[in-house]
Amino acid sequence: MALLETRRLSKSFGGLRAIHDLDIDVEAGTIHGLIGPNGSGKSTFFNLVSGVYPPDPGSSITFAGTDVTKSPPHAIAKLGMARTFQLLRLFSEMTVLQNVMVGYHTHVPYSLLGTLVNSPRTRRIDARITEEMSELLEIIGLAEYADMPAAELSGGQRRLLALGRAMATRPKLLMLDEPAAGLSPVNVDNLLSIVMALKDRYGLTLLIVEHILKVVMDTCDRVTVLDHGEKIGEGSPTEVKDDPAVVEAYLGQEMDDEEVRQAMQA
Amino acid sequence: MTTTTKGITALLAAGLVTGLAATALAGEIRIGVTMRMVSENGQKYGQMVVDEFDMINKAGGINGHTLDVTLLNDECKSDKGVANANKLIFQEKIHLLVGSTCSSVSLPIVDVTAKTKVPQIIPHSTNEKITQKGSAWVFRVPVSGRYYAGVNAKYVGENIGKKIAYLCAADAASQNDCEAMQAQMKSQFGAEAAYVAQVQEKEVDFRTHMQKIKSAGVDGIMIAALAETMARALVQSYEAGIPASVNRIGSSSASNSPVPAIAGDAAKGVFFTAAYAAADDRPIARLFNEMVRQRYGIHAPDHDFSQAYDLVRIVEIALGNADLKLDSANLAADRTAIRDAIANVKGYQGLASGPISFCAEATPQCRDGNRTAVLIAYTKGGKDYVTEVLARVTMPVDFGLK
Amino acid sequence: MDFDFTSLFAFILFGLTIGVVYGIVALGISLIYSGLDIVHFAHGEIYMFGAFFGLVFSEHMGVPYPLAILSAMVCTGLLGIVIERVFYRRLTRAGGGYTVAGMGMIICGFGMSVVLQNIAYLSWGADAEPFPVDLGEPFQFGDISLPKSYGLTAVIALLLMAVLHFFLKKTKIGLAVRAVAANKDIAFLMGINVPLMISLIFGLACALAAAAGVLIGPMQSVQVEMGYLMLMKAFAAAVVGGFGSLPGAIVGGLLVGIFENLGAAYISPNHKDIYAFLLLILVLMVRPSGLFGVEVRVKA
Amino acid sequence: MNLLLAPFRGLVDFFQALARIHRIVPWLVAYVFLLPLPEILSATGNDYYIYLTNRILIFILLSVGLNIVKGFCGQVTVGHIGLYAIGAVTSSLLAINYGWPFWAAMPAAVVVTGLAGIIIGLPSVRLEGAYLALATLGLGESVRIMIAVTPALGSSTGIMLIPPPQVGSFVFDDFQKYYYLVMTAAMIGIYLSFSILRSATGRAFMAIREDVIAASVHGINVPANKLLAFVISALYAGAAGALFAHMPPGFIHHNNFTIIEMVTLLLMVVMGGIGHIWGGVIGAIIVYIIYDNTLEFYHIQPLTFGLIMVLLVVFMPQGIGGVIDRYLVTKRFVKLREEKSDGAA
Repeated sequence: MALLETRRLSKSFGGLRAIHDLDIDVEAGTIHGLIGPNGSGKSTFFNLVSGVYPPDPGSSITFAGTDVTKSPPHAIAKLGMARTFQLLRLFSEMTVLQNVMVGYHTHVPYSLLGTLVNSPRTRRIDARITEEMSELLEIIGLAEYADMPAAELSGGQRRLLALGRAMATRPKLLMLDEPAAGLSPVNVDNLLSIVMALKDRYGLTLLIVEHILKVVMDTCDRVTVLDHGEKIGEGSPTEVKDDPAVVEAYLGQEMDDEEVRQAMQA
Repeated sequence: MTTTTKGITALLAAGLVTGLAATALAGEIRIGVTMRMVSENGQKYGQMVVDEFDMINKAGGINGHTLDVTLLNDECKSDKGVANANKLIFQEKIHLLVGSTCSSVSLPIVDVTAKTKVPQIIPHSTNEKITQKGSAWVFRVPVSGRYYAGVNAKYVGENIGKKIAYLCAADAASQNDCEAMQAQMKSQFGAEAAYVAQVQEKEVDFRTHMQKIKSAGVDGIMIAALAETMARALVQSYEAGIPASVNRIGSSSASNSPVPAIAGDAAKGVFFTAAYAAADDRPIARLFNEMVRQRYGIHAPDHDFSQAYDLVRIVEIALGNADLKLDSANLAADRTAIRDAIANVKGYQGLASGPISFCAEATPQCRDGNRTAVLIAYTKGGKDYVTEVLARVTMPVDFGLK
Repeated sequence: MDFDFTSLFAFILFGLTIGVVYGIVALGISLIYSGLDIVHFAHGEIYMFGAFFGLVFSEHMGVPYPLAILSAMVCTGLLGIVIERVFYRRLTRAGGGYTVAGMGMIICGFGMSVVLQNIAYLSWGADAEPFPVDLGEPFQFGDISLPKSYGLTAVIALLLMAVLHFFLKKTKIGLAVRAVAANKDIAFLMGINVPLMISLIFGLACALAAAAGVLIGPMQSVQVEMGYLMLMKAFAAAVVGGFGSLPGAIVGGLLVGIFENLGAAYISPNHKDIYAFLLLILVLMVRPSGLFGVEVRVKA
Repeated sequence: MNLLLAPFRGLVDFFQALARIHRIVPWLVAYVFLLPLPEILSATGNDYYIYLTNRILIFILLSVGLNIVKGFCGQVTVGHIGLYAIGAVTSSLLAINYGWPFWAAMPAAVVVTGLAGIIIGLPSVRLEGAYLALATLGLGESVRIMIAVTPALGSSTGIMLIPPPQVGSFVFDDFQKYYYLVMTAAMIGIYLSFSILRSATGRAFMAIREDVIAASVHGINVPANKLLAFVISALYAGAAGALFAHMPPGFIHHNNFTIIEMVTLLLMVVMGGIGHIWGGVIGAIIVYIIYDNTLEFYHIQPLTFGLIMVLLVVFMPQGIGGVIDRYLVTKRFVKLREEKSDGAA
């Protein structure tokens, strides 16, 4: 059974169908890509799966063997799903360390009362968490900025922090929403290598939405193509790249084959 | 911590400066006033207290001592009133406290003055409980609510009828007036209220009640509320079509000038009990009316003004009789002397409806100085209103006490 | 005893006549909300200023009553524009609604209401001022009598609504206003002078409040503290009708008026103001978008 | 500015050094420092300042509590003063009608207020921003009106003769004695507020303030934490209310809990700096000192306060606490940079 399964997943806003009858399986241990033109429903898919939007009746989402169709986001996160946002949504007034510690929230075993009286147990746990989080910051290369407000980081560092914050929830499935958007090629490579390192170290499953197709083509094991909220193709990157239906939907009919190829490789 | 310490240091510094300034002058009789300086009327008679004390100073003071008056605004809020009283007592080191004008503010201040042993004289709070607390330090110039109710009920029962509807606003004075009136109607005539509605302190829309009262067919409507609320209710009672033959009865705040000014023609025929009538034809009253008109632009002073004036006169008499040292070592002794001097004021008859007499015991009988209520009716509303005196009734000392 | 239908009718009628006034103020609040994304907590004081302007024109300067309404609307509208330009603009530029600046806007509104109230107190004193307008004998419906001023209020309220509707739907400026309310960025790209339109929206809303103030003057007299309660009722009305919905505001106003009058008549009169709050909270909890409002989509 | 804030540095350094021994040490030291304050104030010959300090401490408790829900958690509540009222009324009724001693009545009042906090907080589950402000305003005012019209709750005359707290024969019946009580309460309040801010719960609150959706997908139960913030701040309000009610002369009245008090409280929090723990403390002290020194200018007092509020929000939204924080943070970074460059050289 796949780690994440959606069946007949649908969502409409008013009269607008954003997602329609979508069946997607994300197998454990793989890197799964999700592509499609603007407005094809990729972000909506993320929001549905992570519980931000409630799906329409009749839909079903199963994650790690649990039905999460109606679960609130925090419950889904607890089961081991993490995601990033296109617009990052960092806690910008909080420090870098605090940002990742929020991610760790679900795993904090101490009680509010313990904190208030500052019990030895609480202090032990605090020390352990701080250590673990510092280690994580080390991996994503932000250790020396730990006490800086997130707002003061550079663009690339913010993307890394968003990644680190998601990782701090110790997910089984990490969903990245356009992780490379706005990064320079050097930074894209840096980011990808960090993602790969994390995947290997923690045995992650990845679901990536990306506009920079090179990222998808280079890294993904399997790719799903969306258009107008419906699945129009699925398979390995090579299969998808040669699927005429995909090419047509993705880039319109006016372009000739050569142009399409160039566009997809850019 | 750091900031607390810092802030408190600042506080301390401020305290030193003002503290020193306040205690610099000996030989002054320090009087603190806390009043509801919110309404126009309130501000004017608050100012009147200060002005009258100033005039005593201009005329040479009392026994050679000058009066130092500090006036603070309590906005008719009990916490601010208590804070003011504490500030006046501990910071200004006053010898005498004047205030407050709201029952709900005077009530807690009575406890403050009783504890700190500072004489307190009240210009205008009618709530019965103020003098029933048993404080030896409090004196009341106005007529207690218990006397008003007795007079009002007697007149109503004998001249108007026993089927009375009550509209009672939720402020302390009006509640007190309303409840006392119902109790008196019951005990004097065995009359139950025909209709009772509690409304909010600043209610603006009474049409629902007026409609109900109209269909209840009553002899009279008692509207117990602060001036502006009462005025609105009066206007709306006519708008609802309740005929003028149904008498409108006001609570003691009906004497305040906003009532006829706002209610206009609807004020005509309203009668109420108060401690002073501008229609009083004694020469002293004529002179007083003229003085208030010139100084404060008030068409005709209500009993708030007369009480403020009487209060100053009573204080003047008492201070004149008290043997005061007026140095910091004798503060407590001076306060006691002033209290005893006020308690010795007997049969004062200034503007007040009846003679004002105090005595030494800490009982309502001794401390509710004025027992005479005047029954007054408006014969003309509007800004140039006219009143007439219907009767003047003095109640027995124990009246209304359990 | 038989149920007294005459009284019931009377109570509903009273509710309707006062509800219309709530509705006009709510209309302004709704307009501001859709145009600026803020809830204006000083609107009660704007209404109070309007009432005083009307009083000054009508009583002190002898301007005829209908003209006094118009003049008060213009003055208050200008006052509103000045306040918005000088103080609120900085905050609304930083974003209204749910942002931290939105919280600042709420606090700023409270501060402004205190300031305006104090200024009014310094200019006109604390006492209530009578605002007599002689319109002749009241209407009689059987046993119920209704002063003409209430009828006039209803007529003017409807007139104002019609004019506003015409302005928004049929005129070019109205179209621009609606575009700004719908989406400022797109409106800007369409070449609309967005800051000017925002000022216009604010001014209009304040003018409406002023109209309500002048209309209520003859019924309840004019006083410095009159704004706060009206604000509460108008908020309740705007929420019940659905924030941002103009017909909703009027319907909400009528509902609040009827609800509180029936509550005062049949349940307990001294809890009257609580009924409006109760309705406000109830509607917010059950259907935050109100009767006519559109569900707001969370942007993720 | 630097010159003005420089004295802080020494104090901050001193207390940070103490904190290294144990987290609670600086608090104990500060507590000991603050104990003799009434004697010092009394030496100026003006006991009124002790009374004022007590009032300030009660408002510190209130604004620190408000800061938790408003500053940390970002929930716009305007109903806090209603909770304060509930605390005050509950405690006084228990003491008067059932003869409960203060030490039982106050905790009971705090618990009751905490429960009321759930009710005031419930709208926050569904509502945000201005809507939430409206709902809480409605609830807070409803509390006041209920008190104003219900005779059992004091109605128009208020509740009087609320007994002062007592331990054996020691009665906290004057300012000086009461000071120890409110000072201790305020210190505990501030300390707990720090503990909460540093805990996972505090981080959850801040995350909700910064971004609700991001917080929820990172495993934070948003509705539960919002409610928790409301409840915690209600506990503060309940304690403050009970302390206010039992403070001699032991009198409460519904007009102690109006929208004006709420605006004053807002002003304190805004002036001190929303989201800065010291903000509420600084704000309460400054506002009270200004208020007390302008008592005789009551004609323009609201104007002054309102204008300060508007201008603060517009020009200094982070408040005084924000300015100080900024200063300290900048200092730290400058120091860090210097150390780094020293190391490199």
